[in-house]
Amino acid sequence: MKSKLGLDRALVDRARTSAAKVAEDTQRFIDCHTTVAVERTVCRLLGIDGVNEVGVPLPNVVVDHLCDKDVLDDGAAYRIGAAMAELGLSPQEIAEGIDRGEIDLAALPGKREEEIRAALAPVVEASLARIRGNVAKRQDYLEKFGEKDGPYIYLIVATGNIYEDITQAKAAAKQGADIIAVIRTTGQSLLDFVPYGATTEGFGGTYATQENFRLMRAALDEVGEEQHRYIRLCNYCSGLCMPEIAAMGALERLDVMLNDALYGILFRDINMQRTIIDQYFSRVINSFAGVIINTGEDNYLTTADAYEEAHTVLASQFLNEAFAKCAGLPEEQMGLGHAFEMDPDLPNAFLYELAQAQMAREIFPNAPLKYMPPTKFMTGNIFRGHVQDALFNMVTILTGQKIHLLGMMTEAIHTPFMSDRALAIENAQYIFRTMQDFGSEIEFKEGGIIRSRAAEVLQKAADLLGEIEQMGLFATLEKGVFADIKRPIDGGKGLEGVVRKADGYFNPFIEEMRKEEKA
Amino acid sequence: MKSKLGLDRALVDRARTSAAKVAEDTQRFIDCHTTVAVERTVCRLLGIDGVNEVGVPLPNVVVDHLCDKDVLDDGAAYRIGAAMAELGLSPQEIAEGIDRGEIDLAALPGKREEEIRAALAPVVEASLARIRGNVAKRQDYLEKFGEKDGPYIYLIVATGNIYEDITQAKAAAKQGADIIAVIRTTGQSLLDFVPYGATTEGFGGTYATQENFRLMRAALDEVGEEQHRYIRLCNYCSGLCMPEIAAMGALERLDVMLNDALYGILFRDINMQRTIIDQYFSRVINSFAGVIINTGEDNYLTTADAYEEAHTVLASQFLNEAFAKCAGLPEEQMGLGHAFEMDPDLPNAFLYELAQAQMAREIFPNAPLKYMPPTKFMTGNIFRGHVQDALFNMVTILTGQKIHLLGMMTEAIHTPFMSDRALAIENAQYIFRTMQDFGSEIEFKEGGIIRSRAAEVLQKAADLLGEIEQMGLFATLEKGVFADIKRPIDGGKGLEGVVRKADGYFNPFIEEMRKEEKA
Amino acid sequence: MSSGLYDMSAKDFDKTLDLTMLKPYGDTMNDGKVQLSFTLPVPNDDRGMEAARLISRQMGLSEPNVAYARALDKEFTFYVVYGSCTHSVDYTKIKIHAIEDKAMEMDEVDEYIREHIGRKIVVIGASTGTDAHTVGIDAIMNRKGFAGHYGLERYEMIEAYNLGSQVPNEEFLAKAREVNADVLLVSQTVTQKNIHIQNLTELIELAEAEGMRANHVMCCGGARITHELAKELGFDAGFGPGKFANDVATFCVKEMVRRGIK
Amino acid sequence: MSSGLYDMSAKDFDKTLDLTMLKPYGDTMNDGKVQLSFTLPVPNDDRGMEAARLISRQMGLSEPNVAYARALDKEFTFYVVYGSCTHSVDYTKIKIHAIEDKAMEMDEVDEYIREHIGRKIVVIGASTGTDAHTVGIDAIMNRKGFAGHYGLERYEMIEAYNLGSQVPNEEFLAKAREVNADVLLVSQTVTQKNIHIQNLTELIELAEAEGMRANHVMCCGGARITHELAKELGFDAGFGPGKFANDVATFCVKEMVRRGIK
Ligand code: B12
Ligand code: B12
Ligand SMILES: Cc1ncc(COP(=O)(O)O)c(C=O)c1O
Ligand SMILES: Cc1ncc(COP(=O)(O)O)c(C=O)c1O
Repeated sequence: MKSKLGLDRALVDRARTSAAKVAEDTQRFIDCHTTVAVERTVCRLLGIDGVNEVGVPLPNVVVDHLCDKDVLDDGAAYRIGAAMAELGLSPQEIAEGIDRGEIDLAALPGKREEEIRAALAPVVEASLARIRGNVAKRQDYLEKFGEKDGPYIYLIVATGNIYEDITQAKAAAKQGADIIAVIRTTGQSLLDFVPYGATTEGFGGTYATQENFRLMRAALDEVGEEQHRYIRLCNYCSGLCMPEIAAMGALERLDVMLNDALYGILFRDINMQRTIIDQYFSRVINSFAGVIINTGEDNYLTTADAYEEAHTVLASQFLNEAFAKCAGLPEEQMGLGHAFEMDPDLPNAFLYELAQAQMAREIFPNAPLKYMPPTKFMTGNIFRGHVQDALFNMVTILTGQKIHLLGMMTEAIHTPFMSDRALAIENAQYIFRTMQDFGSEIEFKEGGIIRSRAAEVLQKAADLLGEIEQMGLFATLEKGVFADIKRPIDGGKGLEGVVRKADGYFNPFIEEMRKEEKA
Repeated sequence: MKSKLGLDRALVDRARTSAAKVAEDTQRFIDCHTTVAVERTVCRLLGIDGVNEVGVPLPNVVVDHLCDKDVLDDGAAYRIGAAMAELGLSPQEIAEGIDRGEIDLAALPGKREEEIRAALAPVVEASLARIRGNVAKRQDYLEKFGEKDGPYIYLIVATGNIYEDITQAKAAAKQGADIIAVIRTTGQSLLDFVPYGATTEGFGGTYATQENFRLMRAALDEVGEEQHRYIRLCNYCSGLCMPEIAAMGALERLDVMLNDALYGILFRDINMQRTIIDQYFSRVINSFAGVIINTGEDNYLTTADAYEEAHTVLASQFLNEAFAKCAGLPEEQMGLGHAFEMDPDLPNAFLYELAQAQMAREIFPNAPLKYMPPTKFMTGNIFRGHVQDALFNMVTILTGQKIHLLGMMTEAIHTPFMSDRALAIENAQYIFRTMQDFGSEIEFKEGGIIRSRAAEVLQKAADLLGEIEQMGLFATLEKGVFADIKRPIDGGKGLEGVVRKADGYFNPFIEEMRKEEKA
Repeated sequence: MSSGLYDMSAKDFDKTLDLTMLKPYGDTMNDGKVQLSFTLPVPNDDRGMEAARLISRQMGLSEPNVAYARALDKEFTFYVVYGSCTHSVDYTKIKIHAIEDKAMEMDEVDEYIREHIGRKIVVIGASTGTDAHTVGIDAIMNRKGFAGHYGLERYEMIEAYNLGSQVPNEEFLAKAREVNADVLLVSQTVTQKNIHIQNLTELIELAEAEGMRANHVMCCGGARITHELAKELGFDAGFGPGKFANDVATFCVKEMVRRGIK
Repeated sequence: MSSGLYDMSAKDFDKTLDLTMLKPYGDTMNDGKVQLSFTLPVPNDDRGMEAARLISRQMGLSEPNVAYARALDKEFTFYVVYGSCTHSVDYTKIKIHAIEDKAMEMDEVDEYIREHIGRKIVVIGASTGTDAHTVGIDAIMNRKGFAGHYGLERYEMIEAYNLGSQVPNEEFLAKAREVNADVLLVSQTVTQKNIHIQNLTELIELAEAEGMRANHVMCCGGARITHELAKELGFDAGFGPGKFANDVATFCVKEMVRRGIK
C-alpha cells in the first residue's frame, strides 16, 4: 500500500527502536520472575482441572500449597514433575491428593532435573498436541470456508448467562458477525482464580470459564458450518489470571484474546510487576495457539482526551508490539488497538480520526488492527449514536482496519440487546458496501489537515518513547504518562503473587512453545 | 474551485448550447400564448384579492368572466385597464362589480393602448414597489444578521394546519433550520385556483394561501430576530397556479419557490403547453423578487433508477437552467435540483453519488444547488434511515451543495414529527462540523471510479440533449424520455386554460420586471 | 493470599419461553425490554422527566429509564425511554386474517385462469382520490414489474388497465364498467389524517350503490394497507409492502372461482 | 372551465393543550404519537406482526402501525411501531423529589462553609463494589473538574478524598471514619441486573449498623441514578448526568446546616 500520509519513515524507525529497548530492558526483569498465575497456568497445561468441595479450582489449591510451603520459586512444573516421578501419579491425581491433605510437595524427596523432565514430557506433549490440533482445526475450517477480505465484524455478547449468550451469538453470526467476544462479568479481572463450569449469572458480562469457552466454541462451529464461514471466538485474558485464561483459550480453540501488556496496571490497578510477568507467558501461549491478541489502547481514550492524547495511543501500540515480539508473537497476530473517541462537537474531528487510523495502518502494515467504536461520547440519544457508529464504520473501510468492533447505539444505556447488534451489523455492512472502494479512490492533500495531523502525532509519540527509553517502563508508569494514571511499583493488586525464580526453576511450556516459533 | 473531476469542458459547453437551443425554440411558443393562470396572476398583481360569497377567488371570477366572454386573448391587463379608464374604479372594485354581475368587461367601449396603460401605471407601480420593498427588507436582514456560509439547512413542515406548522417551524428554526418549506396539501397542484385565508386542514401538507404565507413569514421573522439569523421561507408554485403562487410569494416575501419547467407535466399530468407558458411568467416574477427557484430533478429518481438515469437529471438541469435564463433569472437564484436516491444495496453507491454531486457543483458553479435526501429507499427501519441521511449529509459537505433538504428517518412512515426534524438537524450539523474541511482535503484518483462515472454521465447527458435539440421539447416529452413518463401534447390537465394572445395583448408586469434585470 | 474472592453468586434464572405469555425480548427471555421515544409539550426539566416516566409506566413499563431528554423548543421535550413491558399476549390464540392462498407464479396463474375460468380476465387498477403515488400500483400492473416479479400486463390471461393516479372514485368505477372489469385494484399511499380510509370507504359505498360490489373482486394496497384493514373496509383483500403481482393475481383468480364470477 | 374544484373541506381542529391530560406530541397537539421498538421471540410472519400490534395495543396505542419487521434469527423478530398513545398524565399533579437548593458556584460554596460551618468539611468519594468506572466520581472530585466545573479538590473549604474505584463498602466506611468525613459520595455506573441497587442498599445498611447514617450526608450518583431512586434507597440525594461538583457541594453544605452537622 502506497503511503497516503507521507509519514517520516526515519521517525517511525526511531520510535520502534525506542520501544524495543524498553521491552528488552523489561524482559530481563520478566525472565527472572514468576507468579502464582504463571504457575497455575503450568498446572492447567499439565492437565489439572476441576474444583474442590468448597469450589476452589485445583490449580489454585496446588499453587496456594506451594506458596504456603514457600517453594513456588521452584516452579509448579519442577515440584509436580518430581511428585510424578516419585509417586507415579498424574498431575490431576497429585492435585487431588494435595487437596485432601495427603500430599505435601515440599516434603517429597528431591529428584534430578532430567528425571523430572522425563516424567513431565508425555503430559507436556499431550497438552501441546491438543493445542496444535486446535490450530490445525482452525486452519481446516479456514481452508474449507475461505478467509474474509475486508474487516472482521466483531460483536460482543454480555448477558451474564452463557446460554443466553449463545442464543445471541448465533443470531449475530447469522446476521454477519465474524468474531464473537463474550464480555466478562465486572470484577472478574480482579479474581485471582478462574471460575469453573457453565455459568448463568454475571453483571455486565459472563464469567470466563473453560466450560463457557467450550460451549460457545461448539455453538459457533455449528453456525459456522451452517453459514459456511468460520466464526472466531474472543475472550479476555487481562487481569490477575492472564496466562491461565490464555491457556484455557488455547485448549478450547479461541481465536482472539484481549491481552495488553499494560491494561491491568492502568485500568484495573493490578501491580505492574505482576502484570508484566503474566503478560509474557500469556503471549507465548497465544502465539503458539495462533490466537490474535487485542491490545487495549482504546481504554486510554475513555479517560484521556482523544485529540490531546492521540500520541500516547501510538506510543503504547509501539510498546505492545515490542513486548509481543519479545514473546515471539508474529505480526499477523498483533491486533493493536485504537478507538474512535473524538468529541462530536470538535470541528474536523473526523479528519483527525482518519489521520490516526490511516497512520496506524501504515506504521503497522501487517497487524490486524483492532478498532474500537465510540463509547465515551455516546449518550442516551440512540439516534445520534447510530450516526456516530456509521462514521466509525467509515473510518474502517477508508483505512483498512481489520478487527472492527461494532458500536452499539445503546452504548450509554445497557449491554447490547439482540436487536442492537442486528442494527449495528446492518449499519456496518451498509457502509462497507456503499463505500467499498472509497479508500483507494481518494488521496489526501499535501500539507493538508490530515497529513499534518499524522505527522504531529507521530512526532509526539516518538519523543515520548524516547523519554520512556530513558526512564524505563516502571518509572514511566509511576509518573502517570499513560491515561493520566499513576501507579506505584509496589502498589496495586496481586504483588504478593510475584516470586523471584529459584535456580532450578523451569517452565517446560515456554520452552517448548518458543521452539516452534514461526520464522 | 479547482475541478476535482477533470470534466471535459467542451462537452459541458456542447450540452449547455443544446439546452439553450431547446429553450429558445420553446420560448417562441411561449411568447405568443397566455393562460388563465397568467391572467389571474396579472389580476392579483393589480391588487385583486379575496373570495366571493361562494368562496371563489376574485381573480378566478374575473378570468372566468373573460373566458366566458371569449376575450381572454386580449389579456386581463388590457381589459381591466380599459375598465379603469372608463369607470374610474380600482381593479378590486371592478372585480367585485363583475362578481355582482354589474360589470361586463366585454361590453365596455374600447380604449387606446396609451390610455389603458396610463390607467394601469400607478397600480402596476404600487405592486412592483411592494415587491421591491420586500427585496430590500430581505437585504436589510441579511446585512444585519449576515449570510450563512456552508449549506442552508432546509426543513419541511406539513401538518395541514398553518398554526401547527408555525409551532413546528419555529422550533426547527431555533434548532438550526435556515429554510422552512411549507409543504402543500396533496391535490393542490391540480386546483385551478388558489385557496384563500388561513387554513387548518390539509393532507400531507398545508394549503398554499397568501394568508398562510403571511402568517408564516411573520413567525419566521420573529424567530429570526430572536436568533439573529434570517430564516428563509419556501413554498411550491408548480401546478395549475404556478405564476399566481409566484406572485403571492413575491408579495409576501418568500425566499425560495419550487418551480420547475417540467415537473407539472411529468408528475402531475398537467398539459405541457400550459405548464411551459406558466413557468415563464412565474420565473420572471421570482427573478424580480429575488426568489431562489428550486427545480425538481429529484422527482425523476423516485420513479426511475438513480444509477441508470443519472444523465437525465443532468440533462434536465441544463434545460431548467436554459429556461431560467430565458426568463432572466440570475444564476445565483437557480436552485437546480438533484437527489441522493442510490440503492443502499448497490456496492460503491456512495461513490457514484459523490461523482454526481461534485459534477453538478462544477458544471453549475454559481447555482445554489438544491440537494434532496434519500426517500425512495427509506423504509420503516428508522435506524438505517438515519444513517442513509447521514451519508446524504456527507455528500453535501464534501461537494458544497447549497440548499440541503434534510432527510427524515421517518420518511417512509409519516410527514415529519417535531422530533424527527430535530434529530435530522442534529445529524446534519454533526456531519457538517466533524467533516468541515474534508471536501478540500481529498482528491479523487485519476482514472478512478468517481472520475470515470462523472465523465460517463456527462457524455450521456450531452448526447441526450443533442437528441432533444433535434426533436424539440414537446416531442421529447411525448416520447417519455424523462422519468419514463410519456405525455401527449394535447393531454393532461389545464389545456383548456391556454389561449393564443390577440394582437393588442400585453402584460405590464413581464415588461416592467424584465426591464430591471440584473446584469 | 489472593486479592480476589473464591465465591460467586449463582441464582436461578427463568429462561422459559411461554407462548401464552409472550413478551418483548432484549437479551434474556421474558425480560420484556422495549424502546420508546416521544415528545411531550412541556419544558425539559425534572418535572418533564417525571411526566415521561409516568407516561411510560402507564404504558405498562416497569422501571422506565429515561435515557435521554432534549428540549426541542422551550415547551417541547423529546425523550428516549427504555423499560420492561409488563404486558404479554397469548400468541397461541392469535387469529390472523391472512390470505390463505399460496401464491402461484405467473405461468401457473395463467394456467389456472385457462382451466377454471376459460377466458381472459379483466383487471383495472389506479391510485384513486388525490393520491398521486403511482409506484405502488405500477409495481403490480406494469409489464416490467417490481423486484423481479412481472406485472399483470405481462400475464397472458389478464387484460390489464392501469389508470395511473389521482383518479376520482366515480371515474374509476365508470371505467371499470366500460372495460367490463372483473377485478378492481386500488392503491393508496397517503394516509395522513386517515384520508385513505375515507377514500376507500367512499369507493366501496359507491360500488355498492351502483350494484357493482357483488360481482367484482375488489382489492386495495399500499405501504400502510393490511389485509385486516382491507377486510374491515369491505374489500376482499389488502396487500402491503412485500406483496407482488403474483400474490394479488393468485388471490383474485381464486376468489373469482370461489365466488363463481365467470 | 378549470380542472380543479373550488371547494375545500375545513374541519374543527382541537389544538388545546390541557396539562391535566398531557399526551405525547407528534406534530399536532394531543395526537399522542409515540415510537416503539422491540423484539419478540417469534418468527417474522403475519402472526408475529399481529403479536407486535397486540402488544402495542396493550401498551395503550390506538391504531398501531408496524412500520418495520425484520427477522433477527429464525425465532426472533424486531419491530418498529408508531402509534397514538391513549394514556395521559396529569402534569399539574406531578410531585417531584427534586433538590430545591439553587446551585452555588465554587466561591459561594466556600463562603457559605466559612459562614455557616466555620471549618473545612471533609468529603470522601469512591466508586464502590465491583464497579470500575471512575470517570463519574472523578468528574465530581478531581481538581480539574468536568465540563467547566472545577472538582471538589479545588474548593478551599473542602478536604476531599477520592478513593477511586472497586472499593468495597466496608473499606469505604472504614476510611470515612478514619478521615472524619462529613460527606460520603458514592458513584455507581454498572446497573445490569440492578447490581447498583444491591450495592447501594448494602452501603446504607452497613452505615446504619455502624451508627454512621445520622451524622453523615450521603449522596450517590451515576448515569442511571436519579434523585428519586437515591431517596428511595435511603440516601440524602442522588445526582445523574448533567450534575457537577457545585451541585453536589451546594446540596451537601446546605444539608449539613439543615441537619446541624457541625
Ligand atoms: C416516490 C414518492 C413520491 C413521488 C411519487 C411518484 C410517483 N409517480 O409515484 C412524488 C415525489 C411525486 C411524491 C409526492 C408526494 N408524496 Co410521496 N413519497 C414517495 C416515497 C419516497 C416512495 C413511495 C414509493 O414509491 N414506494 C415504493 C412502492 C413500490 O411501494 P408501495 O407503494 O408500498 O407498493 C408496494 C405495496 O404497498 C403494494 N401495493 C401498493 N399499492 C398497491 C395496490 C394494490 C392493488 C396491490 C395489490 C398492492 C399494492 O405493492 C407494492 C410492491 O410491493 C414515499 C416515502 C417512502 N420511502 O415510502 C413518500 C410518501 C409516500 N409521500 C408522502 C407525501 C406526504 C407526499 C406528498 C403528499 C408531499 C407533498 N405534500 O408534496 C406528495 C403529493 C402526492 C399526492 N398528491 O399524493 C408521504 C405520505 C405520508 C403519509 N403516510 O400520509 C411519504 C410516506 C413520505 C413522507 N414521509 O412524507 N411522493
Ligand atoms: C468509560 C467507560 C468504561 C471505562 C472506564 C474507565 C474509567 N476509569 O472509568 C472502561 C473501558 C474501563 C469500562 C469498563 C467496563 N464497562 Co464501561 N463504560 C464506559 C463508558 C464508555 C463511559 C462512562 C463514562 O465515563 N461516562 C462519563 C461520566 C462523566 O459520566 P457519569 O458516570 O454519568 O457521571 C456524571 C454523572 O452521572 C454524575 N455522577 C457520576 N457519579 C457520581 C457520583 C456522585 C456522588 C455524584 C454527586 C455525581 C456523580 O456526575 C458526572 C458528571 O455529570 C460507558 C458508556 C457511556 N457512553 O456512557 C460504558 C458503560 C458504563 N460500561 C459498561 C460496562 C458493562 C462495562 C464493563 C462491565 C464491560 C465489561 N464487562 O468488560 C467494564 C467493566 C467495568 C467494571 N468492573 O465496572 C456499561 C454499563 C451497562 C449497565 N448499565 O450496566 C456501559 C453503559 C456500556 C455498555 N453499554 O455496555 N467502561
Ligand atoms: C486489553 C483489555 N483487556 C481486558 C478488558 C476488559 O476486561 P475486564 O473488565 O475483565 O478487566 C478490556 C476492556 O476493554 C481490554 O481492553
Ligand atoms: C418542482 C416541484 N414542484 C412541486 C412539488 C410538489 O408539489 P405538489 O405535490 O403540490 O405538486 C415538488 C415536489 O417534490 C417539486 O419538486
